[in-house]
Amino acid sequence: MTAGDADSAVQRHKASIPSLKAKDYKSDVKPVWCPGCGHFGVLAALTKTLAHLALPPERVAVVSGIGCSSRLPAYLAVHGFHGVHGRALPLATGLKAARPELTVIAAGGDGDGFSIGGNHFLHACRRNQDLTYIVMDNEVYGMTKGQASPTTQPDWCRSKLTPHGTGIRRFQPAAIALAAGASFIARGFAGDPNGLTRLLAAAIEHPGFAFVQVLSPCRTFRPEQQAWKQQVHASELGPTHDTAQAAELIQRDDGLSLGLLYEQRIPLYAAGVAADAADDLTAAERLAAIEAEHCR
Amino acid sequence: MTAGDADSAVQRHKASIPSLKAKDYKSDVKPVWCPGCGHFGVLAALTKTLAHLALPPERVAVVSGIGCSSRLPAYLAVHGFHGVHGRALPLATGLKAARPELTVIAAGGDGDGFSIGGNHFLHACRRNQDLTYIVMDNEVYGMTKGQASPTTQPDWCRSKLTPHGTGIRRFQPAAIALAAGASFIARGFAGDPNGLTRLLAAAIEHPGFAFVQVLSPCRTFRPEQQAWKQQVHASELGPTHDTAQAAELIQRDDGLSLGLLYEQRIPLYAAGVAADAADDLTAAERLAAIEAEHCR
Amino acid sequence: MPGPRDASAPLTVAVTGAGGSGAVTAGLILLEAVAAAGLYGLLRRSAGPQIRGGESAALLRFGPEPVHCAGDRCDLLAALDWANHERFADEIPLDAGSLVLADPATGPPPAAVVESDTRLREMGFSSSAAERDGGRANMVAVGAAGALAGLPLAALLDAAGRTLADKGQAVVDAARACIRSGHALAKPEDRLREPVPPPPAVPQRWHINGNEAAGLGALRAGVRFVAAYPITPASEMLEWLAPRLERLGGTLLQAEDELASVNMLIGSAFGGVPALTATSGPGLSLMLEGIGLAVASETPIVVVDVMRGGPSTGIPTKSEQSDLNAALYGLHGDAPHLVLAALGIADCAHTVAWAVQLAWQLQTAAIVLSDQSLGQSRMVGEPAPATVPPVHHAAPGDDGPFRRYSVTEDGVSPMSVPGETGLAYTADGLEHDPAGAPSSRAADHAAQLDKRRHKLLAHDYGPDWAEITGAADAELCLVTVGACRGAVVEAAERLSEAGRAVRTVALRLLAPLKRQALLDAVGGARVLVVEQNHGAQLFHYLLAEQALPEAARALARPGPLPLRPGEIAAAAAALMDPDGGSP
Amino acid sequence: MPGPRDASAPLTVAVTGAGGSGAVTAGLILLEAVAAAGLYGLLRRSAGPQIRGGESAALLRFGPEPVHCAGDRCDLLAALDWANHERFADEIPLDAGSLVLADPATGPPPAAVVESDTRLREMGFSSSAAERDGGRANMVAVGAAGALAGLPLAALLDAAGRTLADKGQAVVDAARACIRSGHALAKPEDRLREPVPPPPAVPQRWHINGNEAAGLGALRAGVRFVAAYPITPASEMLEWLAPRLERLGGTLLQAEDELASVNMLIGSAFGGVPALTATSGPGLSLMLEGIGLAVASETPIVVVDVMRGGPSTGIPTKSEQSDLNAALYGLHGDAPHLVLAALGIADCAHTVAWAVQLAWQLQTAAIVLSDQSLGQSRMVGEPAPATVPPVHHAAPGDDGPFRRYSVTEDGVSPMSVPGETGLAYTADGLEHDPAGAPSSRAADHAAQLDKRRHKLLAHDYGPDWAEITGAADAELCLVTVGACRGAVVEAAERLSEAGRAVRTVALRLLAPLKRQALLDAVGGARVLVVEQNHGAQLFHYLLAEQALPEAARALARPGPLPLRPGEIAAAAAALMDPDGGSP
Ligand SMILES: Cc1ncc(C[n+]2csc(CCOP(=O)(O)OP(=O)(O)O)c2C)c(N)n1
Ligand SMILES: Cc1ncc(C[n+]2csc(CCOP(=O)(O)OP(=O)(O)O)c2C)c(N)n1
Ligand code: SF4
Ligand code: SF4
Ligand SMILES: [Mg+2]
Ligand SMILES: [Mg+2]
Repeated sequence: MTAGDADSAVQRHKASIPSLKAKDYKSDVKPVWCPGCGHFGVLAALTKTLAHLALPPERVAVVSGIGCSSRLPAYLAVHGFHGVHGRALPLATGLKAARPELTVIAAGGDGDGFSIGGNHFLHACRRNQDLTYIVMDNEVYGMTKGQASPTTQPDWCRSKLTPHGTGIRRFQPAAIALAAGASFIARGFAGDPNGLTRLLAAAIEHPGFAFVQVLSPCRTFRPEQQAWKQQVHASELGPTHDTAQAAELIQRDDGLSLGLLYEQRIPLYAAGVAADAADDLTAAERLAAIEAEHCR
Repeated sequence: MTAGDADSAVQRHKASIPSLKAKDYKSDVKPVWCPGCGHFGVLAALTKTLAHLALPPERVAVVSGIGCSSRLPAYLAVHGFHGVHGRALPLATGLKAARPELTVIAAGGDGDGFSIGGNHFLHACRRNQDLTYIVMDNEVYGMTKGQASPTTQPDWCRSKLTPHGTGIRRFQPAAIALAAGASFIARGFAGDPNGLTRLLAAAIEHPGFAFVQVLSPCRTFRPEQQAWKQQVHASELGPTHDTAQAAELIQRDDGLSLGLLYEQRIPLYAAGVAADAADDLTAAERLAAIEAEHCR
Repeated sequence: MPGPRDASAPLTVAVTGAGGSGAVTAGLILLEAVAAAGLYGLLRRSAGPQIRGGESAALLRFGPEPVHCAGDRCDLLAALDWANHERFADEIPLDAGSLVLADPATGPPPAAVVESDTRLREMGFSSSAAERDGGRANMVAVGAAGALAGLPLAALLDAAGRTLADKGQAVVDAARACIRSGHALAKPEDRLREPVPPPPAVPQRWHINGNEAAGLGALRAGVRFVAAYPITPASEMLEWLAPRLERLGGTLLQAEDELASVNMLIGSAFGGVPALTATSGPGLSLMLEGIGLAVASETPIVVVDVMRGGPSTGIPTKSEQSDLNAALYGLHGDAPHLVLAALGIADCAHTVAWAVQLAWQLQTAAIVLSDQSLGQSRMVGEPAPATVPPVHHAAPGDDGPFRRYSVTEDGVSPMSVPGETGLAYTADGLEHDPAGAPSSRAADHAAQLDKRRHKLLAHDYGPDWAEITGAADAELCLVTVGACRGAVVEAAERLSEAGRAVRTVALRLLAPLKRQALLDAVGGARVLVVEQNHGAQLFHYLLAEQALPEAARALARPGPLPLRPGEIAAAAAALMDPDGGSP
Repeated sequence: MPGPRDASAPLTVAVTGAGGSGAVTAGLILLEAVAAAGLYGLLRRSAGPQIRGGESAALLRFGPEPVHCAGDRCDLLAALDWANHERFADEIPLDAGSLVLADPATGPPPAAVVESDTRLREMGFSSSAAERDGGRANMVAVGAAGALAGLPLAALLDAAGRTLADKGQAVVDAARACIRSGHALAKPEDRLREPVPPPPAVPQRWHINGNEAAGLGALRAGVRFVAAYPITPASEMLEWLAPRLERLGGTLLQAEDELASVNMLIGSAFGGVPALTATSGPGLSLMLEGIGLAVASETPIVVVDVMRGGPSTGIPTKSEQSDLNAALYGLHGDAPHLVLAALGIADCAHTVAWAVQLAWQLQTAAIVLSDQSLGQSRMVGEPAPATVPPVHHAAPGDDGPFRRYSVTEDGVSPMSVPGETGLAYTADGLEHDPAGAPSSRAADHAAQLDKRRHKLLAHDYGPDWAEITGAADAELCLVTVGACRGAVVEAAERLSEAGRAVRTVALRLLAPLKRQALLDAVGGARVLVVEQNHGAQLFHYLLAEQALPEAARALARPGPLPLRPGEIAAAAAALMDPDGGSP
């Protein structure tokens, strides 16, 4: 188990496998999603991405929380974990720490990631493991039938829970990710499969914590999001490497611009991971030495 | 129960009480803190502030989590709640929502507020209730005997839990607070009682969520923080109202600059709070009307 | 084992269909018609896994007496189509006595239906609807099923008007036309009931589900702050409360997670404003630390757990009573608290209100157990009596310095709220001395532990700790909790009709357990503990509390299917008479 | 009731002093000396509320036989000063048989000490230390107390060298000089023991505390990933593990909170790397949802709960066994899992290793209960046998498509890990079918619930489920769990010496409970259940499981004071012989 090198795990897998198609990454479980749900687009883009990167399915794990979006793993033919609400990132973190050679992708919704999971989002950004985190942002809790999420407009009044709107400033995923220290920040759109595939590929290849916010319309509870198709536009920021500058630009951003917003190469998380030991003892000898510390 | 007006609750209390001294806000419980702990300075500044603002003790509540810093409420003669680790802000939020006329202050440490409590920090910043949140930041878990906190330098190796340092980017409280939407962001120093008193007074008077990061040295586990006395300096930012500009400046900040970093007047959180009802029914009549909805 | 078929026995009518077919709307209209006809009814719903637009079923049971549970079988099924019908096969038990109305336009019935030997009637719901402007097949089904089930046409038409009012008059008119058509399509010889005569005056009844009733109970008892994090099947309680709290000057706050919401309750209650939240298993797990803080700091809060299938995320849309353990024992440390269970839909109002009152009288946390089958089923029935006065916190005595945690005779310490001059204290989850200062002294710890236990045990809970039916000298006593009460009482009635003396005790107050009262209620009878979970959690709890006589047995079966009166009666009969024979 | 005073009986020596006085260092050196002298010892610590620099006490009990618990009283107290001594009065029981060494420079002894009628000797610790360059009073006390307690001077000097090695030679030299002075100050007529002869060869013993032992057990069993969030009194286990995991190629990750850490374990275990964390009550509460996910998804994880006083934040630095309920019952839904309890300091290694092994064999979550008195007390004693082989996950069968959750005879399904071609599946906390696809079907739910229960019940746990002492036909059986074992066994020995046949059963495996084995072990004896909490949690659990004979009784007393053999013996005697008389 080693990590800490700036090469993404991806690089090591790509080469020598028979070429797989996007559909080979799909399982035969039928999605529970509503017809027209944006999450279908994310599923399609992700399978395309995995095929494009030629990642062997057994070397990929997709981990999620709870929500419509978090159903994703079951629809993939890679290793999957459908965990509990809000904890996709810690689960992915543990998996990656234990098995650094795997390509580990965490995925979920805006409720899962920014409301109940907000703390893990902050700390995963800081930690900069070589993980990809895809948030399918539909600005609503789809699964529980349409409550406001952190990214919902403050004056959205269609949830009975907040009949006058939340009255709360929207959560700005990119701004938070940047302030927390994420090294790759991008925004995609579920209705733009090619663009999204490119972003996901770049995210997976990025050596470090890559956050991709995907605007993924909820047809059922946010039908007005069908207008996103017309509203999204390429980011004018272009990828920037200067954090302070990015902080300013992202604050001025309209939230509908697509593309890679920020990228930086910084050392991967490696604390607690063994540097190759200076001695050449066997594992059993090392354990015996530890036991001996307590013998008198 | 009403809120939503931009006037701070403070304004309504100040006037007509016999003048109290700082010591009148102190309880007779003896602090458990180590001699020389920065938290003594915060306690002193807070009691001075309350006296200065002439807040009647029965109208003030101080709520905390768990940590050395979180012991604060017991040492005050106002209403207090020493809750569980990381949950000071939700407790304060509930209290303020229920009793908007009170001056509610949440307080705690960097571990309590930024590690286990990080999610509540994000969402309290967004919510903009009229609360004050004081984080006594000593870049360490004092209470549990010296582990790294989110604000600890990545290469600080003195905790046995992270013998090579955490290797993780530091949590930047001001940058996160700004990205999350806090309307008042300041940094004080426990060793500068007068400056801190001024900041705390401004924070309490600020109508909205006021976050004050207080550099509060841990004498026992971070003795090198005694040098802060020499290192802190007035912020060059000066208070700014432009969020994007503040985002850039705060990113360039060295973390040791003191003062009000950012302030904005925005509407207070008022969702779910009754606008004065349009009818003039009694409470019993209103309840009866609700009951009648379910009668056939 | 079909139930009695006399005219006073309840009838079960199911409507099923694909997403968008309007099966649930049909069920809601039928329930309204039941109300308009002066009858009692219970409407359960079931849906497939799709978030929206999947197939769904509405299951209505109704009759001239209050209906408290699902029946053993289905009398009448109106299948708007056969989309994924096999998903409902377990929930809609058909037999030779059942009648199935099927639209030939949707193809032949699935094998399971054919094999059930049921009577099949083809009925052109869709073709008939197509004849009307804006006509819909589900409304034709309402007319036909209503007619066969003996609901008066006037009640059906009235019900459509009420249910569809906010869709506009055109929709109502089209629906009514379809209902008339359906009514005409039903053949008199297929009738399961003769039309009930319209009641002289429709009696005042509740038309409510358990989530709404729980919310109403909270408002009655003075709850004015709710912190909410959505979760199935509790969300509707929160959604019902939001606008109504506001009308009463209260606040509902959508929190970032359950860790926040439970601590927000504590803040509100510390401020003197009664506070409540609703959640389900996963949320309850996350709240346990906060509930423990409420216990230790003696701050009254109420958490309603609308239980669903477990463990973990489990089966979020289906009912189960498997959170008893977590509610009773889930807090770390010695943390005695209140656990109550609602015994029916209307009883959600009473039990929640009582829980709020108790939490404030005893300054502790109360967990109220409801479940999906109560929360999301809608009844027409008797309202819960509005008996609960508003809550007050104990006024502090005024001799000597204020000692928030002083040891008193009844174990309840004086409590103040911010704003009261001279009564400031620091509430604490650390062990403390009587004044509230942190203490690790053995004597303080023992005194506070004793006090927190004593106050719960010393309180006089009155007769509400359980609902009891049947004779004191019964041969068998069915002990149960929560939503199972309806089926247990119906099973006991059937057994009594069959000449077996059976008593039922349905516990509303689980903790502290009224052990002696329970033993007295059971008397010399054999005991069968009935509950809807896998681990026989109630049974083991009663054993732990030494509250069961020798040789008590458990009938514990997990969800998602409801416990039915027939299976309870069969188990009870088998216990009384091991050599066979069913009542 | 002073214990027997013969030379082989263990002796209790306490050193107390203000912050910075070095009482704890003195205790550590005395314990090292005990080891060097070939004796057994147990060192407990107690401190005031100050974070650092407050008064503290070191309590050493030692003798020629293994020492497993605190004694009833203190034989020798060396008070470096009287700072807040009343805080320790309960923990250091003095009586007429005790000897107290006090430095006259620190003023007169407090009233409680004087009133205890103890023998007082003035001894100038500080003045004697002042005569040495760099001399310290605590080292003089070590010399004096060591001499009076019969520890050889050579052992004391050797111990000072080991303990102070990393402070440099000058410190060691000064300490040794002071120890010699103290040794000389002690009057032979005050000796409590004659000096033990130096052992021919010092036997190989463990010098370890329970937190370290637990960490060692984890490493032995193959744990290579630990996620950590600090909490008293578990942090030292995590701190001990961090550098050692690294040496073995493993990883320790400091998480942002316990919600994260438990889910990190699940991720690691899903990846095939055995994972563990340590926490205490509040952290356990926060982990319950994650533990439930491990149960439902059948992912092996191990959570060590080092218990402290509860409820809520409670008494973080003191011991109590009050998390049994939360560990056994805290998960929502029907979520059977493993609960084990370490029976002693060295046994922390064995129990944790066994838990890791069982979790992997049975694909579930294991909670291991330790407590502050085990975790933070240091022993010199017998090592735990290194019997546990490394863990393996079950290899998937290779006939037909891979069905991760298929129902097998022993209830253990085939498991794969990422990297294994063709064996991908999605682990899920939603109920699922055998292939892992989400399902809300009654049959799938029942099958998976049955399977998850069956695999635990069907497993052969061998003899390790409990430690049993005493004759099978005993008149009384003391049943206990965890850290109470030491005091219970000592109480039983005393009773046996007094002619009463007493058996002890200390449960290491709490869940699933080996009910029949326990009933067999108890035989016809009366039962007294001994535990350190307020609610008699173990007693009620055993009742719930119908694992106690009629008329069993509980001796349940909360922390912070340790349960002492004398009080257990007295309670046992009172039960056997209600008319009085103590053994
Ligand atoms: C602890 C817990 N709390 C609440 C829930 C209920 N819940 C399930 S999904 C969800 C929100 C999902 O929203 P999002 O993550 O945005 O996903 P979407 O359905 O919109 O794709 C909630 C609140 C839960 N399962 N667990
Ligand atoms: C749920 C939970 N986890 C862990 C702890 C242990 N704990 C107590 S205080 C603390 C950290 C305190 O650090 P900080 O907030 O920075 O305060 P300081 O002591 O440095 O002032 C921790 C981890 C706890 N009490 N509860
Ligand atoms: S509810 Fe919304 S997010 Fe969920 S599946 Fe339907 S369209 Fe998608
Ligand atoms: S440990 Fe540090 S933070 Fe805690 S009281 Fe001591 S100096 Fe202050
Ligand atoms: Mg969403
Ligand atoms: Mg700190």
